[in-house]
Amino acid sequence: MITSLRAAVYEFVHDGDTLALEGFTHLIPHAAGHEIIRQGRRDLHVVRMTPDVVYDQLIGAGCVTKLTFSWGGNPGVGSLQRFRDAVENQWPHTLEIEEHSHAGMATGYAAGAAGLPFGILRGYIGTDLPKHTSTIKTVECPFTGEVLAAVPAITPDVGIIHGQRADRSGNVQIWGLLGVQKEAVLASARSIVTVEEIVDELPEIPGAIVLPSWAVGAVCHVPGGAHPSFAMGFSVRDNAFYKAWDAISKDRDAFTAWIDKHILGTADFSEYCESVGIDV
Amino acid sequence: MITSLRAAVYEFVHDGDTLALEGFTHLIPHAAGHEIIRQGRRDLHVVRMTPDVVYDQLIGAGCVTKLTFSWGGNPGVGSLQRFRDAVENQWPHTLEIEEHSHAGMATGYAAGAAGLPFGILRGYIGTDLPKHTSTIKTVECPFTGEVLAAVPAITPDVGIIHGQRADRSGNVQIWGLLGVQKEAVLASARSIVTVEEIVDELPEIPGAIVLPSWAVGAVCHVPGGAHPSFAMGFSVRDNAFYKAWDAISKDRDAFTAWIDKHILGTADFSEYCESVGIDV
Amino acid sequence: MSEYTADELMIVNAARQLGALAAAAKRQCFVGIGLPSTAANLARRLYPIEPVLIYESGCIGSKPTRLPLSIGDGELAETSDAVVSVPEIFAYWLQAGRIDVGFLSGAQIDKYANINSTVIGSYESPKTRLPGAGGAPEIAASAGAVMVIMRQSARAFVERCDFRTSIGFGDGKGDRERFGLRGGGPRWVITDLAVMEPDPDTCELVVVALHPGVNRDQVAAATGWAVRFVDDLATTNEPTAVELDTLRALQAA
Amino acid sequence: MSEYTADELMIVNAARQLGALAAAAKRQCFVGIGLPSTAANLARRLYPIEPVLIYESGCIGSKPTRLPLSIGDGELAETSDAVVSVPEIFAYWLQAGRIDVGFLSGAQIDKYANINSTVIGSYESPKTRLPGAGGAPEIAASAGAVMVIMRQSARAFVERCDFRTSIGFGDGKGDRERFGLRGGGPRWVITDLAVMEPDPDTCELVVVALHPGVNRDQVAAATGWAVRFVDDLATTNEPTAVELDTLRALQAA
Repeated sequence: MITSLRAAVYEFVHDGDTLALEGFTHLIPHAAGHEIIRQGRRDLHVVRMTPDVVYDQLIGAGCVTKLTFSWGGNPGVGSLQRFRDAVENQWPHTLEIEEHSHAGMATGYAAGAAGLPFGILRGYIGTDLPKHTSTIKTVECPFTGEVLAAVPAITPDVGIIHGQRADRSGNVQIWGLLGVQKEAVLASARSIVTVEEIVDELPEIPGAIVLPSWAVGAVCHVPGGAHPSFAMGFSVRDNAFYKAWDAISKDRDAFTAWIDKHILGTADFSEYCESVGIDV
Repeated sequence: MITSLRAAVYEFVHDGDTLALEGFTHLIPHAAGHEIIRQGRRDLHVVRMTPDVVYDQLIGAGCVTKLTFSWGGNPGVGSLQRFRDAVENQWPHTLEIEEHSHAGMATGYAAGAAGLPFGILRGYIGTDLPKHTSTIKTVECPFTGEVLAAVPAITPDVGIIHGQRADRSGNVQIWGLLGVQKEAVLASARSIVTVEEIVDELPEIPGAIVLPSWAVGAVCHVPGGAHPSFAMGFSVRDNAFYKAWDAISKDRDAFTAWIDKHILGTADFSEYCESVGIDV
Repeated sequence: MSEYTADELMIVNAARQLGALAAAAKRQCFVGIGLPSTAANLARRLYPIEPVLIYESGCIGSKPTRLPLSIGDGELAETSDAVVSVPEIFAYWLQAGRIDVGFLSGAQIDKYANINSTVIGSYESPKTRLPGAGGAPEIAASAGAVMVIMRQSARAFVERCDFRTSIGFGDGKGDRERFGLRGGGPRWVITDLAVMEPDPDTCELVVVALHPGVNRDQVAAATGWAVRFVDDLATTNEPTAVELDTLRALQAA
Repeated sequence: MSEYTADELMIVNAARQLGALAAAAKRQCFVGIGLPSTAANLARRLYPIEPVLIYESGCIGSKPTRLPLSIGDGELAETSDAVVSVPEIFAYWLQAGRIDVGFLSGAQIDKYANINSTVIGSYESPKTRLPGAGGAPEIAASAGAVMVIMRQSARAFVERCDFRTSIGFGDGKGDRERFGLRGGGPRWVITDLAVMEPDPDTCELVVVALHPGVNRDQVAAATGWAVRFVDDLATTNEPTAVELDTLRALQAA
């Protein structure tokens, strides 16, 4: 189903939902995150291996009550200030966290995509993570007796990703760093994919995968919708924006003013781009 | 390491080894199977989801004492006559079988490639397979209490596949139906890949995967080495050969004469091709 | 009316059911080579809302221009929306519940629609060794619904299978739930004589329709248990000229 | 000799070790962005047998022409032998034992080379909330060997980490075996002052080499436990002009 991002978020994302806005540096669905803030969703449980700027925005804007993650930083810059403020000072309110490793979350997504209740890995053992994360358990191999770590399947209500391309039937094509994009869509009950372009026919691209239309919920045409992340073949990562975010997000008032002006004060992603002065 | 198929089999395949010559209809390493017969390997445990003509040849030629499999037929034709004769009449000797489903074996290969001792699936439950296959057990989900099937990792001594192409460093490129080709190589302690061509540089091909040279054992240049199976982009399946195999293999003497003449009576795959009159 | 073979009869009836399912938004078919693949490709040509063909070789959304001769036919990969590995097709697509209808066949089916494709006789000393399970156990477990296509005879339609390769309804109603199976199990058994469906109360296969010109005695004689017939027993429509012409053109391509 | 920074010193020493490993057929490096990526790319340029760079974003055999700014830099994917999904890179490549050397860093390291990148203070009420585990726990568990690169200070090199994000040698020798870990654990800790290695008998980190111009007191003062020095304490070679020029050209590209 090809629709507007506004309509997709309105229909698919509800207060109290578990969401995964995924992207391993590449193809992060920033525009979709903004629209969730704009529509004032609350009490969200957000899941992501690498929560970065868009999760910092969702957390600071008060949309989030729980975060499941494995690495929460501003890559190449430092801390996620709004995430830290929420964990260290409960601002704007308490943030429950469920903390994993990358391998654990990747295993959980794969289990979710495969319809399994849990996944197994050689991981976590000897670390303090299982003491604090109740969703890390163990299973014994029924053949060798080895003890392995077990994590529950990640099964969000809504999986949201950015991708390069869709055709008019809604088949989605993604290439470059694939991250857990496929798993995030397949593990979720509903899904939203924003894309750079919608074409009559998907050309063959080396390294590309296709998610068939019937396995995807809404497809939304949002060129540049990953910014400041990128879409290989269409854009490059806006490293300056990531650096600038540190200053904006360090101060609560500056952050709130930024959200008010650029997200809440704009009607959609193209107005947002104009407002912040980026050309996508 | 780029070497001859004769040298690769000589070095990597030993009496008593567990082998996986994989190929899900596509890219089946027939030439490698012939070379194993030629070199007179014995007491092999052969593993494959879809044992077809090449496993029928190995079994009939007396190389095999155990077969692990999930579907043993001549696709589109009917029975594997040598396999049936071994199971039903112990000819040329007793054949131990370990029988799974496709999903179970795919799970076992994936576990093997991932360095896990076992894999889990929603499978086998309610069937008679677990009564006869001791490597089908169950595990309980530590989160939901659900009972799932568990299979041990498949970890052959040698994984053998055919592929389309390698570069001179031994990086292997495969496209089209991928089957469990990647998993068979990665799950195995050693591996042999026969390829259609060796090139200076691998061109980018939509849908292609690359196995890096350091994850592959021997790479052997054997054009047509999948025949009567095929290599997408190079050949088509020789359905007539599969049909003809039924008559050859139905009779023990006809089979033995065929093996004596075309496999044991030839020095290598190109002589074999000449002997059976195929043009690869 | 032109004449038609038993295979054509089964294929046309299976295609009709697939067309009805696709129209009800149950489009994703997990197809094997042979009659199921032919039926699914026929349905793609006959109905405005086409089934989506998914092959266990990893092809998703195949649109072959001619019938594939094997499940690994290059044509399947070349015309697919996506080609994935075999571990992925079973885990992310079948097991995850993304398949609306799967096809099964076998050497034996019993009255609770359990299927045997493993051995005739005992497992240890089989009278006939069959190819084995393939994808069947997990299709039976996880597909939204299962369609069985088999020629009917008292040797094949048995009180109890020699070996249970894939589960239908086990020993009767409630077994699927007890086993925690997520798929709906067999819904239609299409033979060269009749169409059977599980009785809603007992899950025993009962005859819901006879093919044109077939009578109850013929079906009873070709069934190894005391088969029942529903009260409102139907007769299937004769294959139409369009159905047969399309099927034959497909098979000739 | 030109002057050099502490980072340059650490990078050059790490690159030398990677060069030695590659020459010994231990070529596969699992690299993070920052110092490890710079060191690995430097080694690719300095030594005839190049390390194979594997990034957790799924890039295998990357040969970037310039230093990637993030682990998801397009350059990494475009110059790789293969790009795989994140579940695959962790399962089929790291967990399966295909990585010879992994890099770790963190806010704290303790005397058994356990590393903290999670919190300073208590987990429930952290003084400083750090980014967290990322790939570290499984790199620490499964890489053939681990190289740690960290600036040395008594605040960072502690008796016991506030939080154990990734395991070195746990509470001492034998813990890795008890936990069933397949990887070899930390082998080298390269700081801006010295190089440490685990004592073969106790697994406690001991100083095996000082950088040029650094003395024992400086290292002892920058270590939060009573650090020991090996008898045959070495001094690392000054970064050469070739090493520094190559590094700076790489960073300027």
